[in-house]
Formats: sequence, structure tokens, C-alpha cells
Amino acid sequence: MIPASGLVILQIIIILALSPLISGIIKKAKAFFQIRKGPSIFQPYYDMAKLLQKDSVVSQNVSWIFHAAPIISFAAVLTAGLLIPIYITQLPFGFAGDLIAVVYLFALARFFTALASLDAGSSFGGMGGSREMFVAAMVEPALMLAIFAVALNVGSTNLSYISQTIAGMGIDAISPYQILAFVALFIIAIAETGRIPVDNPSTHLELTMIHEAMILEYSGKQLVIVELGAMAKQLLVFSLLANIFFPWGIASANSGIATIAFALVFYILKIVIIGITMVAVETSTAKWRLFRLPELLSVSLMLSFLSLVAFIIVKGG
Amino acid sequence: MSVNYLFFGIIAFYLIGAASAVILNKKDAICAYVSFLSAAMASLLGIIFSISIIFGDTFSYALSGGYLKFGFFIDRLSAFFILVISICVFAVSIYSTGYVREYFGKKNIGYLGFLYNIFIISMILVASADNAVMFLIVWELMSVVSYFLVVYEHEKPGTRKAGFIYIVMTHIGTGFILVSFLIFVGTSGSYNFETFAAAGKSMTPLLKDLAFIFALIGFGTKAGIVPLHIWLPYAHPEAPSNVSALMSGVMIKIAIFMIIRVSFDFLGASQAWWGYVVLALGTISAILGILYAVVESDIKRMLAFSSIENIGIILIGIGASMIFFAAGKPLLSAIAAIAALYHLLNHSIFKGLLFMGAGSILFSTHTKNIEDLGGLIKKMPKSAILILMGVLSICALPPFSGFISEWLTFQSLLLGFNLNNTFPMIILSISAAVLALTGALAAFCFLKFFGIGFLALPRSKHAEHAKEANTPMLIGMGIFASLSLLLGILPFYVLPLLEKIAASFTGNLDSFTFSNFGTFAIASGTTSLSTPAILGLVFIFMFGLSAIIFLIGRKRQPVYETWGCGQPVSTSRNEYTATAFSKPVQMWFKNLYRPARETETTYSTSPYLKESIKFESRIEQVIELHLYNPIVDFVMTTTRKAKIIQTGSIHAYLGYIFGTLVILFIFVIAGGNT
Amino acid sequence: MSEVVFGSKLMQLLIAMILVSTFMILGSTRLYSCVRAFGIQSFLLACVAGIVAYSTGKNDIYIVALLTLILKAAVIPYIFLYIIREIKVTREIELYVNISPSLIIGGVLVVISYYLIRSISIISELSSLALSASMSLVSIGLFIMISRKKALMQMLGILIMENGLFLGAISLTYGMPLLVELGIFFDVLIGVLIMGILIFRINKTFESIDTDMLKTLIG
Amino acid sequence: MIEYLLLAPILTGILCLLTRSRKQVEAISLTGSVVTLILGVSLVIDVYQNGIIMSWTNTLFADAFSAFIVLIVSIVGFVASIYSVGYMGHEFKHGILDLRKLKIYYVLFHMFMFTMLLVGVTNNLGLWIAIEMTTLVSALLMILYSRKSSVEAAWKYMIICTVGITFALFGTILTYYGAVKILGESGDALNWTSLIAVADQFDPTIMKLAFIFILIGYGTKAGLAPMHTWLPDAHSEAPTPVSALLSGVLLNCAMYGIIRFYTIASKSTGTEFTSNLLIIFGLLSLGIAVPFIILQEDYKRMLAYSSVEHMGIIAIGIGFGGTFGVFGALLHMFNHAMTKSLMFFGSGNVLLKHGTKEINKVSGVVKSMPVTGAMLLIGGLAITGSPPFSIFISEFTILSAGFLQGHIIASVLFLLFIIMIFAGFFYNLSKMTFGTPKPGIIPGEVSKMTLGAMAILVVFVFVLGIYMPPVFYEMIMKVVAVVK
Repeated sequence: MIPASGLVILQIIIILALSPLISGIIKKAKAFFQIRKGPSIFQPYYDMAKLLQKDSVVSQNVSWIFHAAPIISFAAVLTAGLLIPIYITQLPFGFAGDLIAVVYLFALARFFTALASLDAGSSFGGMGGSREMFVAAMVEPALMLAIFAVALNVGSTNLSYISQTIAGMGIDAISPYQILAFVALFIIAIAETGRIPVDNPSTHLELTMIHEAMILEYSGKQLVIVELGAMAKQLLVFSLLANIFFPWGIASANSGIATIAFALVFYILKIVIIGITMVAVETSTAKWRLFRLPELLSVSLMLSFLSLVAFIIVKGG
Repeated sequence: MSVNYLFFGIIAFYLIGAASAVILNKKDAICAYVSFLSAAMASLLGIIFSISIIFGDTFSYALSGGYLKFGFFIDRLSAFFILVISICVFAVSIYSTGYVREYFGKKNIGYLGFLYNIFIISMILVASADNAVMFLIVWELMSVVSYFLVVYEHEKPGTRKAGFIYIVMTHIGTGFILVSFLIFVGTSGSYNFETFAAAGKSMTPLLKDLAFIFALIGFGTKAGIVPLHIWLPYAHPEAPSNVSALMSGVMIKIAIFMIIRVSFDFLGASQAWWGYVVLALGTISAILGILYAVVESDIKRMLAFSSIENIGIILIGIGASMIFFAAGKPLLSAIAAIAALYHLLNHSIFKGLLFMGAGSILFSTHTKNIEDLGGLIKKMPKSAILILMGVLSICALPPFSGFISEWLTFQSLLLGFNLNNTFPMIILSISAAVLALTGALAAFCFLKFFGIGFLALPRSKHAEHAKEANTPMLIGMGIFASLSLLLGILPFYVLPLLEKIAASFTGNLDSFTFSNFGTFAIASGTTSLSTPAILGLVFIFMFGLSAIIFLIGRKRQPVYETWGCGQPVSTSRNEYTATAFSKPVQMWFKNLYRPARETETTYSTSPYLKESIKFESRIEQVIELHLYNPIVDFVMTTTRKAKIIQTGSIHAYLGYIFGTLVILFIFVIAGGNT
Repeated sequence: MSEVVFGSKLMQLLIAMILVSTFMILGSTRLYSCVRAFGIQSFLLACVAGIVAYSTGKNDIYIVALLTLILKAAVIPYIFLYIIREIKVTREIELYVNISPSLIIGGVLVVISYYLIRSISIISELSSLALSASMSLVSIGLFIMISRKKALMQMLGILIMENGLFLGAISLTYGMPLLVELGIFFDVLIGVLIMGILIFRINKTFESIDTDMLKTLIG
Repeated sequence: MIEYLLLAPILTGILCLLTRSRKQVEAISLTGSVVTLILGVSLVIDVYQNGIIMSWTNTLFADAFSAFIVLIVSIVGFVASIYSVGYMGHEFKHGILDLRKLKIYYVLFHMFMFTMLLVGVTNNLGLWIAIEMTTLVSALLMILYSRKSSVEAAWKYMIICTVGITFALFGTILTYYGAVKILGESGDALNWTSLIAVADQFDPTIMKLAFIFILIGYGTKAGLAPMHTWLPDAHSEAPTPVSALLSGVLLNCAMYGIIRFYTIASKSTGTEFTSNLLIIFGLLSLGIAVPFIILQEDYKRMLAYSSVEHMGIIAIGIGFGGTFGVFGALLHMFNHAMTKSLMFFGSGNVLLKHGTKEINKVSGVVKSMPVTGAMLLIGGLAITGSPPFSIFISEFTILSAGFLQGHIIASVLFLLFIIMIFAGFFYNLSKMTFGTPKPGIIPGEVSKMTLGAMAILVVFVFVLGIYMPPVFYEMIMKVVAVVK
């Protein structure tokens, strides 16, 4: 039985420690699919260590927003982290917010990053900021409908309550509307974390990078925070996917150390599987043109709408 | 008894403000201070008065007066609106004492102060009228006085056209309201609102629908619901900024007040399809409002369009509440109504703040075009922070007030699923999706406004020589900025107040359960929210993080040029512009905008040497072009044709008389014999 | 008693003569002949009034008959001639509707007014002859004003309508009370005077009294 | 008592003839109109206290309704005389009028007042004589300036109104014929009092015919729709104080005649026939006024068409009937008289300052003549029926009568026309008042007297919009009792 404060600190440590690892594993898997050796899974840790030693060069025409933005967005992502059940459904801060609050915390992070991108006054930043907000605008309706589909099944949008009830449901959690909602959320996750069809994370080519263009001006310590924030957000989005749709093996409220350890291992496994499927999707498609993205995201909108209608017909009707 | 004194004290103070504005007309400075500060004083009384009404009981007072019986009836709902008015007036009045310095010597300050005070009195009287005649008098007085405020700077070319469209549209609206009230007078026989409520219950369904439709169109014109919104982007930008802050913040809300009053109190919101109509109108206004705001590069026009969007969001809340009320679920209807009222309060505050911000930008740079701004955060640091807080709350980002009301609206739409019949579920979820899109586009639009307007290098001489706004303006904006933060962090003070108000017209009292740490849950369900906790966490992480960063790693932060792939990038030439920033959205919705662009190239000597290229792109206002212009053209052509009656020849005139005589003869002979 | 009066041959003859005089005005193209015809018409009207006064024995109608005789048969034609001489206007009457169609229309108007009065069955059979004559007089007067261009002719049209009404009054109620009749005569006289002044003023400003010039005020 | 009221204007008229200098003629005219006002108000109080007054072998008669008309005539007459001192004084100073013309103007002005007062107080059907005299006197007033357009307007006014009046005479004869059959040959067969007492025994077909002729006759004088063609020319070409009197008061006197016969005719023919006719004519006048106000280039003609519109509204008010309808119509008569004269006075000031009646050639009046500009705007808002002013109250009462009596379509049409007229009127008005003044216009008011006159009217327009003094309310209810 771990005290509440212990749970919180454990959750923070897991998020901070695990996210670069997952990102390294994804890069490794990508290299594997492209039949090349690729950097070790701990490469992100080394990069961060190196960056901490470098000067953080700052453009001359920036204001305080440029310095405050990474801190605010990282803090917002971490707060969202505390609202999402990772390995245990009992969240000390679960009462503070629900799924919609998490979405809006991510929006706060994105808002400040985009704002900072405009601060340096270069056209790359402006282009990145405009495209990032454009993608976000396309994602929102689909995301909201997906939340409605999920919340419908359970009756409330409180995350710990959702994962608890769905975990309790056991096998019949896999129903048509859940699958439709999962696929919709998967497409949204691609857009949210800036994966291939929407945005190319690994390149610095101006035309294709959206997320990278925003953080072009950062260097040194500030770049570490921004990178860590991005990786943490990626981990949280994956854990959202995992713990809403396949929460089996998640530790229930105030369970012993053993169950928590087991739940942790099971959680890492789920996250890695999701990461690999994401990589599979990435390597099989090329990056889409920016103005074809509305089609992709209207697909996810339709999917979440169908899941809603399916639920109404099956249960509600 | 003290409540009577308080109410008449409020009116007295505004009248003192108006009178002093006229008396001290010659001395600009003193006149500005006296008239606006007395308005601020009166609004303080207003706040105390309305809160005492909300927690106390209703206030009614009849003034005897021959044929025109003026009386006041303030229940919790109208007290809430007096509260909204008073809060806005308090901050805007302080702001105005600084803002009107721009007009010293150029314009007549006494006239502005006088109109300003009369404008506020008329709004308060509208909220407290107890019979149709008085209501219509003060309603149109409000529109007429705001018309004179809109055309205050009538030397500017566009102002007269904007004022004309505004006064004609509001007059058409009043025409519809008149018909709707007359339907009530027709059945009840008296002008008093109580008899309206009684008559409303006993009317035939057809009359009820007619009364509702006319009232919705009438008040919708004033609120700026989409098909009737075309005056709003004309009128608000032309008015002086402190007035447009009040108009956008408060005046369009009075129309919402009356929509609630007519549909709930008078007609008992018994028909379900009314709710769907209001919901649909709200959704359309929200999405169209923000779409036009995103591509707008004139600050005040953008804010006007965003007012249309927020009115849409409020109407979504009210529509949902009417649907639940008609389906016999007072609890759900109360929650939806609270969401709408909360957003109404928040919108008055952050829209007032943004208009005041636009005013301070106008005050220091004399331009409203975002394309000419840039780098203002360095020139006007204090107002930049305050405007940033306004921007954050309008984009509904967590610690600020917009987030709470948007979250509540989403939750109330989600509650639709307890109605266990399919039609409302589908409609409410579509409206939720559109609301989400609107929220995201709002973030896009205001990021463009703040990012392009305040950050990086100034794009024009105006922006370079901008200077910080004077202290009263900063105080005014500060009040609203802190209020929008407080409303975001402490909802558990505001929600009990709103519960009482929603109960007054939906009949369900406790719709929220409150627990420690400032959390509130929806109707003892599990979904709960506690913004103080979220804010606490964010702050802890921020301080923790900045402490760690400060300690580890290298300290040096050399300053260098922005990265421009090697070339020196020191000018503001290759900064992103507002139109470029909103280009993706314009491409996404191009068949709505129908962008028209013209390029004119002037050649010098030979066709190969271009002297200059002039490029101009315009966004079409679809509704205005395809709905209003045909009607106006039709009226104009018929009037031109009808003018042949007065041809000038006396013989024709005599012919008319002879003709009427013959027709009447036939009318009598035929009529007589039968 | 009233039936007897109107039945008498003499009265029918006089009313017929009045109708003929109206047609004379309709048919003439010269101003002098119109004025003269109007004079005759008024004289005949005075005789009708005289007969009615004689037969009903109400002696105040005598005064009325005398007044019509002096005023309408003598004074007004004199005013007309004075005007025509003074403003040296061309004697020709310009017409919108030339002579033969206007005569036909005059005839149609008389038939219509007979039919109308007959269909209103309330009035006693005999006096309806006088009333329909007055109705046709009124409608022809109005038609003259519509179809003639000269301002003088419009003045004449009004006076013909006035005569029609006077005939109607006599036939329906043997004249109005004396005071009212005096008032009406007084008004008619002043009306003619003022119209005369107006015609002089038009002639001074427009150099002609053709109402076609009066077309500037439109819209 | 009534004789003194009638004598006062005649006396002032004659005295004006004898004066030699401008100062004297203005002084006499002012004192004369003050005396008329005092006598008029005392007559109203007299009637208010002890009902109908008869005098001079009861050919002169004053009941509540005629007292109401006398009140309107004397108030507007008084204010118009103040205004004409300023207006004519300005014309005199600028040499447009010489002393002789000025004296003629004042004489005719007071004669005009006399004729209109006479309309109010004649008992028997001599009403026709009084209205005929008003036409004659006002025609003379119109040709004061010997401009081409005013002569043309005077001629058209003269011809069309006299034709109309002849029809009204025929209607009067028919009514007299109906009355004689019941009351016999006695002299008072024409007096209102005896007529109303026995009105229900009249023969319906005669009364229908009579009402048609009266409606066309006095309708021409009142400017109801198809017969209104003389009104815009006459009211825009006459000198401004006269056009204020014409629009504000003379139309009401004609409407007084129509309403008198309406009460008599509707007793026998049943209100259904007569009220439908009034509503149709009212709506027609409203409809015809709309296009001419929207596309109007001359602001005085625009005001004239707005008079056609308001006469239509009064006709509709009476047509709707019921206490609300008649109360609204009578109140509208009073309000319209006040607001229309205010607007004409304002446009008179603009005419004096800019010298042209064209709307496009006038702008920035609020800047060059702030007080007149403000009063024009207040008057413009009032005349188009926006609420804080008195016209809205009467229009709202008429509308609620329409809904109460079930004439829904007529009221909705009525509302639609008012809104279109508001749009057109305000478009032209804002073009004139706002913007920068035209070059060459020296800022500054025309003369103090004109502003004084307008100030009095603004008080009426504003106060009646918000507070209805009980005495005034009682008086109108007495008139409603007479009319309904």
C-alpha cells in the first residue's frame, strides 16, 4: 500500500524516465523496418546530456515569452500526466481534471510553443506555428467526438473511473464502437504526436516539418526541456490509448507493491506495442500534403461519429 | 427598504454622471474624470444591489403615471444581468477616463460622457422593465443612444454607413419584438409582463410558436445571431473602443436575457423544437463567426466576429437547456443554463478586456490593422501581459475563465445522452464537434492576433513609436484580466450564485456538488474539475523545473541573430504576416470564403519591364452578399418603378381622383346589392 | 308635392337645356364660346331654382336663384372675359382628347350616371332625373378638366361641377339652409377670384397658361 | 366665448395691414398669436369642465373633439408665428422679401389661422365652407415667393383641392338629404348634435354614398393616398412656417371632417363598411409614401410624404376602432402635429443656411448648426416612430388595437411599411446631418427665434413620449367618448 504522495512521485519519475526510452525504441524500430542498424535505444539520453553542456543561443528580437514558453508547456504536459492513469487507476490528483481537461492542457502547451515560434521573427517559426494550429484545429472535432464515444460507454469523462470500469468489464470491453473509437483516436494520436502522415519528426526540411519548425530557435538547455516535453506528451498520448481501450493488468486502487510492479511491466509492454504499430504505419506511408490532411482527419471524425451512432443503436436506442 | 434606495442610488449616480458631462462640457479633462468616475461609482452600487437581489428576494416597484405606467421588476435573472452590466461598466469607466484623452481638443467629451451614462441607464432599465411599453421605450433608447455612440467619430468615411446599417437592423429587430409582444397583448389585453406570462400559458400552440419565432428573430438581430449579424462587424469597430467594449460585452447579452425571459418565463419553453432551433442557430453562429474572425486582419472587426462566435456558444448552452426542459429534465436544463450564463459572464469580461486592449493599441499606434503592428510586447509590456491573459481566456486555456465555461458547455452537451432517445443525442454530439472546431479556430485566430501583433519586430513606423497606455487604461484592463483569472480559478464561488439564477427559470436548485480543494462535480456524478489544483500543479512544476534548469548545465546565453539559413535576418520583412498565418484555414474553407484576388501590373516602357504590381485579395461576406443585397436591390427597383405615380401632370392627378371615385362606386353598388 | 314640380314639362325642358349647354362647352374649341355656354347654363340653372322656389313656396330659394343669376350668369363670365382680354391668351383651346372622342365620352358619362342613379332605388322616381343630370354635369366637368390643357378651361371645369352640385342640391332637398347656400356662393366667388390671380401669376412666370408647362415638380 | 376666439386672428390680421415697419408687424403678429393661444386654451378648459358650448344661434359649436382641434391649431399656430418672426426676418434681412410682401404674409398667416379655427368650431355642415376657405387662403400664401415651382404647386393645390371639396359638398348634400327625411326642414338639420342623436335611423345606402364622397373629398384635403398628389408639391414649395401649418394642422382639420362623418355614417351603415374603407385608404397612403421617402432628393418633399404616411396611420387608427384605436389615432394627431412642425422648422433652418432643398448638397449640419442638427435628429427619430418619443406611443396603441380587434395582417403590413420608411428617412437624414459641412457654409445658427420655437416643440415631443399627464389623458378620453 503506497501512500498517495509516493504514487505521485513514482508517476512523475516514470513519465520522465520512460519517455526518452520509448522514443529511442521507436527510432530503433524505425531503423529496423528500414533495414538499417539505427542508433541505440538510449540515444535520446545521450543527446540530452550533451545538450545540457552547450550554450543556449537566443535570438536578439525575442521577448520573455520565448524563455517562458518551454517551461509552461512542459509543466502543462506534466500536469496532464498526473491526471492520466499510467499503471494504477487510483490517481491522487484524479479529482482535479478529466479527459477534456487533459485535452485542454495539451492545447495550452501547444499554444505557448506556437507563440514562442512566432517570437523569433523568422518565417520558419511562423510557418510551423500556423501549420501546428491548423492541424490542431482539424483534430479537435474528431477528438471531442471520440471523447464523447468513450465517455458514453462509461457515463463520465473522469479518466480513473473510465479505466477502472473498462478494466472491470474484462473481455466484452472489445465491442464494435470501442474499436471504431480506438482507430479514430489512433489517427488523432498520429496527428497529436506529429508522426509521418501528418508531420515528419526526423527531418529539418522546411516544407515537411511542423513541430520541428516551431522549436527551430531553441538550443542548449531550453531545447532539452522542449524535447523532453514532446517525448512526455508522446508517452502520455500512448498511455491514454492504452489505458482507455486495453486497461487489463492495470493495478486497481491501493493494491500492493507486487501488483504495481506487475502492472508497470504490463504497461511498458502495451506502450511498446503501440509504438511499434505507430512505426509500422509510419514506414508504410509517405508524408501527406498539408491540404490533404483535412481528408485524413475527416476519416477519423467519421469513425468517431460512427462509433457514437453504433453505441446509441446498441445500448441507447 | 435599503434595496429601493440602492436601486435609485444607481440611477441617480448615472444621471449625475450624464448631467456633469453636459455641465462641464468645456473643460475636457475634468469632465472626462467626473462623468466616467461617477459611472464607475454607480456600477459599484449596481454590483452590491444585484448580489443582494440574487441572494435576497425579487425587487418590484411601480411608478404611477397616467397611461404609461412605468414599473420595475427585478428577479434573480435580471439581477444577474445588472451584475454583468455593473462589472463591465466599472472596469470600462475607469479605462475610459484614460482612453478619452485621445479625444481631448478634437472631439466633444461632454457629449460622449452624456451618451455613455444614458446608454448604461437604458441597459439597466431594459433589464428591470416590468411592462411592454416601458421595455420598448428603453430598448430602442438603448439602440438609438448606441447609434449616436457608433457615429461619434462621424468624420471617418465608413462610420456613417456602419451607423446606418446598425440603426436599421436594430429597428427591424424591434419591429419583430413589437409583433411578438403584440401577440401577447392581443391575448392578455394588458401590457404588463405578469399577464404576458399568464397569457403565454393559455395561448394556442400556433400563437405560441409565432410569438417565439418573432421574439427570437427580434432579439436575435440584437444579439447578432448569424443570419441577422451583418451589422455587428460594421458597428462595433466604428464605435470608440470603450463603447464597443460595452456594446460587445453587455449590450448583445441583454438580447440573450430577453430570449431566456420570453422562452422560459412567458412561454414556458414547452416545445422541444424551439430548443433545437436555438441550438442550431447557436452552432451556425459559432462556426461562421470564428471562420470570419480567423481571416480578418482588422483587430476590432475580428473581435466583433468573435463576439458572434461567443454568442453562438451561449446560445448552444441555452438551446440545450431548452431541449432538456422540454424533455422534462430540470436538472440537466439547469446545468446547461448555468454553462450558458457562466460563458456569458466570462465573455463580457474577456471580450471587454480585448476591446480595451484593441483600444490601447489604437491609442498608441493609431492603426487597427494587425499587418502594421509587431514588437508591441517590448513597447507596451504591461498591456501586452494583460491582453495575453485576455487571449488565453478567450481560447479557453485551463487556468483562465474561458476554460471553465467551455468545459461546462461540453459536459452539458454530453448530458444529452441521459435523454434516451436518439435524435437529441445525435444533434448534441454534432453541436459538440462543431463547438470543438470553433474552440480550436478561436485559439488559432487569437494566437495570430497576439503572435503577429505583439511579438518579433515592428512592421511599421506606427508600431515602432508605440508607447505604453496610460495608467487608468492599464487599471481598467488589469481589473478585467485579474477577474478573468479569478473566475477561472474560483468557480466554486460563482457556481452557487449561478445555481440560484438558473433555478429561477428552470426550477432545479442544486445541480453541482462541491468538495474540498475547490472541486465541483456535475450533479453528484464522478466527472469533476478543480482548477485551483490544476493551477497549483502547473506552478509547482514550473518553479521546480526553472530551479533545476538554473542549477544544472551551462549558464551562458549568448545573443545572436535569428536563424535565417545563413543570411542575415535583421529586418521585419520576412516575418510571417497575419494573412499568411491564416492562409491554411482560408484554403480549407475556400468555398465559404470565395477569396477574390486582383493583380494589376503596370508596365514601364516595354511589356517585359514591370514597373509595379498591385495585389489585392478580398474575402466575400457570403451571407451579406447573397441574402441581404438581393432584398435591398428588389426594394430599390420597385421604389424606382413606383415613382412614376408622381409624374407632375395635373391631368393625371385628376384622373387618379376620378378613378378612385369610380372604383368606390362599383365597390358600393356591388357591395350594396348583395 | 315635390313630384309635381319635377314632373312638369318645363322643368324637364330646362334640365335638358342644361345638359345641351354642357355639351356645347365639350364641343367648342374656342374660349369665348365656352364662356358664353357657361353663362347660358347658369342662367338656365337660375330658372330651375326659380321654378322650384315658386312651386314649393319657400321664398329664401328666390334669393338663391337671384344670386345664381347675378353671380354665375353675369359676374363670373365677366371675370373670365376680363382675364382672356388681359393676358392676351390665344383663343385656341389645346386638347388632350380632341373634340369628337370627348363628345362620345361625354355621352357615355351621361348614360352611366343615369344608370347609377336608377340603380340606387331610394330616391323618388321623378327627382332622379334632376339628380342624374347633376351627376353627369359633375363627371363631365371633371372630364373637361382632365382633357383640356388650358388653365382657364380647368377653372371652367370646376365651375361646371359647381353648377352640377347646385342642381343636385335643388333637386334633392330644395337647396340647403340659406346661411350655408350663401357661404357656398361666397366661397365660389372668392375661389374664382383667386384662381384668376393664380392664372395672372402663371402667365407672368410661364408666359403661357398651358398647364403642360406645369410639369417641373416630379418624384 | 367662441366668437372672441375667432375674432382674435381676424383682428391681428387687420392690424398687421396697418403697420409700417417690420418690428411692428412682428410684434402684432406675436401678440395676436399669444392671444389666440390663450383663448384656445381657455376654450379647451371651458369645454373640459362643462361639456358642449353653443353660441351665436348654435351655428358655432364646441364639443371635446373640436376643442382638441382648436388646441392643436392654436399651439402650432403660436409656435409657427414665433418661427416665422425668425424665418421671415432672415428673408427680409437678405432682401428676398420687401415690407409689403412681409405684411401680406402676416395678414394671410392670421387669416389662415382664422379659417382653421373656424373649421373646428362650426356646428352645422358649414364645415365645408370653412375647409374651402382654408384652401383659398393657403393658396395665396403659397404664391408669396413668385418662383415658378411655387406657382405651379399653388395651381395644382388649388385645382385638385377644389375638385376634392366639390365631391365633399355632394357628400354633405346627400347627408343633408338623409337628415331632412328624418328631421324635417328645420334649420338645425345640419348640426352635429342633432345629427348624431338621430344618426342610426338614416338610410344605409344614402349614408354609404355620402361617406364615399366625403372620404374622397376630405381625403383629398387630408392627403390620403390616391388623392395625395398635390401634397408634396404644395408643402415643399410653401414658405416653411406655412408648410409646417399645412402639414401639422390643416391635414388634421380635414381628418376632423372625415372622423365627424365617420361617426355619423358608421351608426347607420354599421362600422364594418366604413372602418374597412378607412383601413384600406390608410394602408394605401402608407404604401405610397414608402417609395417616395426612400428615393427622395428633396428633404421638404420627404417631410411632405411623411405627412401622407402619418395621415394614413391616423386613418388606420380610426379604422381599427375600439378605445385603443381611437385613442391612438387622436394622440397621433397631436404628436404628429408637434413632430412634423419641428421637422419642418429644422429643415427651414437648413434651407436658410444652405439655400438648396437638395439632400445631396447638404451635409455636416450637426457641425455647422449644432442645435438645429441635434433637433433634426431628434425629430427624425421621433417622426419615424422610434420609442423614446411620443409618436411611438400612439403607433404602439394603434398597433395593439389592431391586434386586439383582429386586424393582424393590416397591423403587420403597417409595421413593415413603418420600418421601410424609417430606413429611407434615416438614410437621407444621416446623409444630411453627419459628415463634414459643405465648403462655403459659415458655421452658426440662423436665428434665436427659430430655435426657441423648435425648443418648445421638442419639449412636447420628448415629454409625451415618456410621461402622459393625467389631465391630457382625461381630455383625450373625453374626445374618444365623442368619437366612438
